[in-house]
Amino acid sequence: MARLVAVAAGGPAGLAAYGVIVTEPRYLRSLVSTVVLAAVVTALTLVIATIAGVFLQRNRFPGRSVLVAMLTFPLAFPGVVVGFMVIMLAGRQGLIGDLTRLVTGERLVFAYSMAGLLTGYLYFSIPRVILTVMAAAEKLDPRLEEAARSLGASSWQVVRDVIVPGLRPAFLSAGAICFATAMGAFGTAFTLATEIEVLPMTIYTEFTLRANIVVAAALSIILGGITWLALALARTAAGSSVAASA
Amino acid sequence: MARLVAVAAGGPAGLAAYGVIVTEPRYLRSLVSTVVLAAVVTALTLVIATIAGVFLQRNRFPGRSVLVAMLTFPLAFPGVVVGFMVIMLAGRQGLIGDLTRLVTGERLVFAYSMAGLLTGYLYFSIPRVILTVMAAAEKLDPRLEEAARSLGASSWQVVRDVIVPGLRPAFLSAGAICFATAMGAFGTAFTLATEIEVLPMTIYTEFTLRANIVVAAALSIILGGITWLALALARTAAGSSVAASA
Amino acid sequence: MSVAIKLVSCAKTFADGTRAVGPLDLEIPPGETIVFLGPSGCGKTTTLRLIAGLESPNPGGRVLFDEADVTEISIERRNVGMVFQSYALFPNMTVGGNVEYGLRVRKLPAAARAARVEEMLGMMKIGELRHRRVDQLSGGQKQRVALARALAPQPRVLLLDEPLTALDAKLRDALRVEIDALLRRLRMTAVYVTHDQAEAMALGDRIVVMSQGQVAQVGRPRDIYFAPQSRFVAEFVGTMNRLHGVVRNGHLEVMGGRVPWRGRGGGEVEVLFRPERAAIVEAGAGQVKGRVATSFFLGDRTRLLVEGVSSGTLVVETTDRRDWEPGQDVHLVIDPDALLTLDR
Amino acid sequence: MSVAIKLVSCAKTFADGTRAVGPLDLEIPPGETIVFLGPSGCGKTTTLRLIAGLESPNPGGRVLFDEADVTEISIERRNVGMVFQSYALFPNMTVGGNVEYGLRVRKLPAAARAARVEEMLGMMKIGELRHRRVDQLSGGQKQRVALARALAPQPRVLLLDEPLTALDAKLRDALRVEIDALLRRLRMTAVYVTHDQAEAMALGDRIVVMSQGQVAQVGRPRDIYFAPQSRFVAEFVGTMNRLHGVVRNGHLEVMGGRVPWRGRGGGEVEVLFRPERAAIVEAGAGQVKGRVATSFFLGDRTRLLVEGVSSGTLVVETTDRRDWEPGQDVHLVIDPDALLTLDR
Repeated sequence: MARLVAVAAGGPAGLAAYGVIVTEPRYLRSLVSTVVLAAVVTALTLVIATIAGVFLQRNRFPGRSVLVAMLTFPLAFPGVVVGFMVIMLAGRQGLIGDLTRLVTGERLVFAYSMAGLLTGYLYFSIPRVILTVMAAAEKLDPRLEEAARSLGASSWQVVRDVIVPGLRPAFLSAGAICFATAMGAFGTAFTLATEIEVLPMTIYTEFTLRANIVVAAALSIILGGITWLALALARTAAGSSVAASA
Repeated sequence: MARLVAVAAGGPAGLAAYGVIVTEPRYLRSLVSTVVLAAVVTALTLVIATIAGVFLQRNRFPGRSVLVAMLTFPLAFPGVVVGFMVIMLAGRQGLIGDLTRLVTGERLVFAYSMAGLLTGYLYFSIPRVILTVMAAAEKLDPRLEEAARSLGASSWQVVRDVIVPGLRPAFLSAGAICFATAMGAFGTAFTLATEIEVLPMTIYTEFTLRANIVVAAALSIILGGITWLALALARTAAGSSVAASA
Repeated sequence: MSVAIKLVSCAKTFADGTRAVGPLDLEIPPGETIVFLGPSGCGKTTTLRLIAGLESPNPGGRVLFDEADVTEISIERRNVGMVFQSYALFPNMTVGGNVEYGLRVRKLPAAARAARVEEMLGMMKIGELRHRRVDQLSGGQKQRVALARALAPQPRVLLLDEPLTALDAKLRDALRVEIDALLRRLRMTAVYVTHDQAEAMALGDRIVVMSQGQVAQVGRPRDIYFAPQSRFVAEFVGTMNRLHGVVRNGHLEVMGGRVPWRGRGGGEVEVLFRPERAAIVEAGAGQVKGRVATSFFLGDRTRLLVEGVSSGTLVVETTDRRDWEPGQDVHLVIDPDALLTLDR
Repeated sequence: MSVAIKLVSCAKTFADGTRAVGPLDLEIPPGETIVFLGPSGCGKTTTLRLIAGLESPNPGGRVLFDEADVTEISIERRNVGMVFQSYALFPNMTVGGNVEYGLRVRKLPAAARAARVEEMLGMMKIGELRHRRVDQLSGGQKQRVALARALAPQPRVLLLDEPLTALDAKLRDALRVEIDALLRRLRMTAVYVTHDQAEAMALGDRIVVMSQGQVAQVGRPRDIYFAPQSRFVAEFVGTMNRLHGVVRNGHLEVMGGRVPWRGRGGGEVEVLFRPERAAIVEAGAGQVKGRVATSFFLGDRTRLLVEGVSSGTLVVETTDRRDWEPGQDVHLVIDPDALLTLDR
């Protein structure tokens, strides 16, 4: 890794390699869109997964255990396959396209846009976070909730004052992992061959196709730095071993 | 996902698509080498990470906390960057090549072979498993070890009868995740552009470059099936929520 | 402020079909401290939760507070104070924040809240802990905070679910004394659940002994102790000795001798008596003779386990300071009025 | 088989600089049950671990088993049996596997192992649990298995670290009786660590009361109880009342009256006495008069907290069956010989 830093800084332009990234619009756009994408994925995942996770933990209904078992499926598929599935769903010959043509007369195709990428990432991250939230919700002391209710707290106040604070470490940990995964996801983006170039793709292109090792190294350092910072922040805030559950 | 199955089975040759994979040497080779690679990575990782993890958990020495903090670094780098680093270390212009030329007069280049792929995968998986093992070792009741010793057990017997059984759930969980990650890793293999074609790469090639959707679907199903089976087996054996810590 | 509580044919069957509480009727007059006592799984906690509103009784069962039917009213609006074995303090709030919580959700003005928190912390003697995080407290301090929090919104009834079980012996005794003083001073209706008979006897105005979802006996501590209505109650509350023998010629003949018999019936019987109703006497003066199996010096007393009087071991206590050796002979006089014949 | 244990100027300072045990010397004759008693952090467990070989004493300290220096011998070769508060059963083995473990690592032949396991399970009355997993056992059963496991390899000394603390009151009493019987029968040197004074008095041939890493007093239970050498020991073991007053004209004058004074000295003093040395008498016959603050019915006795005799509250117990109301007057006679003057 030290070598990565050295390569980036030791290139023809020295530390200027880092400057290039900020000045060259293509790199900057890739950086910004990757961070935005990762942040959006993380936020959406946390909201959806928390509601689903707490619901699944609290309610017993027929088919519940099948549903929970199915949540582990997406973990088994690599990014390439996820990208592939998104295309089959929302691509030019995709299922959603077929359906929308039947209904509205126009094919809805979003596999190659931001929406497609988002779908792929969410498909991957939501089940994982649901399982984390469920595990954390199971460990919440039900007496805490009962105590709050006995003191007159409404359901909404119980959620705000007991459940959300109780799930905070799980949120931080799951959120950080989710963000890190989204920052580094390559297979999905590559397969979708989207209009949006995410950072791992840029690095790949610079390194392999253009042999622009200096820029690739600088981009890698920046990508790693941002991700590590997110993990470290979450770890500090949660006070527990976030990385261990990565 | 159901659509994946349908596409695979509904192709020109029907269920025969699965037959092709077994008969066509290229697919079979890719499948076998991926499973072997993933299994080897998992086994090596568990052995190295357990020794390192238990050592780090048990011993306090100067620099220990820095070392533990550094273990979270590799988590921050995506597979593409890891592949990139392997090339910089063991590639044609790599550091190891420079060093070996100085010593033996011949460049050691293994970035593009199985060894390079293994290095990349291990770099990624070992720190992650070390952290899991450390977390599990911390939770082992030290009284168990003391009880075994008071009964006359030697250090080796304590390891065999107390520590290894105590870490078993962590082993199974970390091993399954490690295996699943190795099965699905795309970025590293793609960047290294190795002679060994791993399954996610074969799927990508079939789908994107050759538009051979039926085979790609069948391969995806097989890949997902094997990985999910590994996760499910580990989950059953460990009895705990393996997937939640994925 | 304190209410009467009435349970009318309250039963509770859980979703999995287990009947936790058989239909039971109970009246708790205002200001009384009632203790539900029983082994684990006897339904005492479920009954408490029915009163709290954390469980609903099966159809037909009713819970009344001062003649008002509260069966359909959820716990948030029943105005009850609860104290749990696990303390259940909010870990994300300070001690002061915990005590204030019930006032905050009721939207009391800040000044009124601060005054009441102050009063509660003072009452529980934990004023100096106000700004502490709850994970920095000892078990005893946590339970004081839990009491202050439960009492702050001036509940109509205080419900305590094994509040002292998690504490060690010395602390348990000290806090038991304080809770007793608190309940007497506040004259608040209180329902206290425990599996510890000493705690139940020390705290309860009345005790409800429960077994397998049913009420085994209700009464004042001394009624329960001196006049148990069943073998279960007799053996669960305090220590009981068993004598197995044959009634003949106005005496109960046992292995180690004979005791005057004032009961009815005859033939083979098994009777019960409390350890303090047997006295150790000089050789010759005793009705029965046994052998010391073990002796335990307890400080103010010595407890002897005596073999050879009946088929089992008898427990006898003495305040003399003699040293008792295992195997030594011991002569006993048992008060004939203390022998209880209980069939059930 | 059982050994004498000798600690010679054993001290233990941990890596972080805290001194857990001050240099202490102690001799335990073969076959004795010795109990280390003290509050948490007093060094009692560290002393046990020094004997076990789980900790090494600071340089200069020595541990002897029957005159043989074992200081440098690690626990695996000291042949000691250990029982922990947390049971520490191997979760990956059955009950039988746990008991067999010490025999297996010693490579005993299978037949001898099976016979010994059988014997141990029989002794602890857990034969029918042989094939159970340890997580299917109750706390009491777990501790029986732990005892059987520790005793199976015929250790030279049995070390018990708060073995009953995790159990509830009734079970604790029952198992205490069994452990006592077991130790007497085996005549094995045993070291027992506890913070519970009742347990210490009931089990110990001798008690070592510890405080802040030092030995506060060593003696038989009745020596510790009747003749404590310091205020710490007096108040830690059993209940103690304090009387604060002035010695004048051969009497100790206190708030509620006066008690004959047979001690030396004069002026302002604070003396201690045990609850059982005060008797409740009719009005007029008492030396001192107080007021009932609270009464606790304990079944065989009633405990009264009495105010107004001295600055604090006195604890008095009575076996009469009267009902005591808070506020009621109570008249006491205190045995003048029971008054202890302890400075430390």
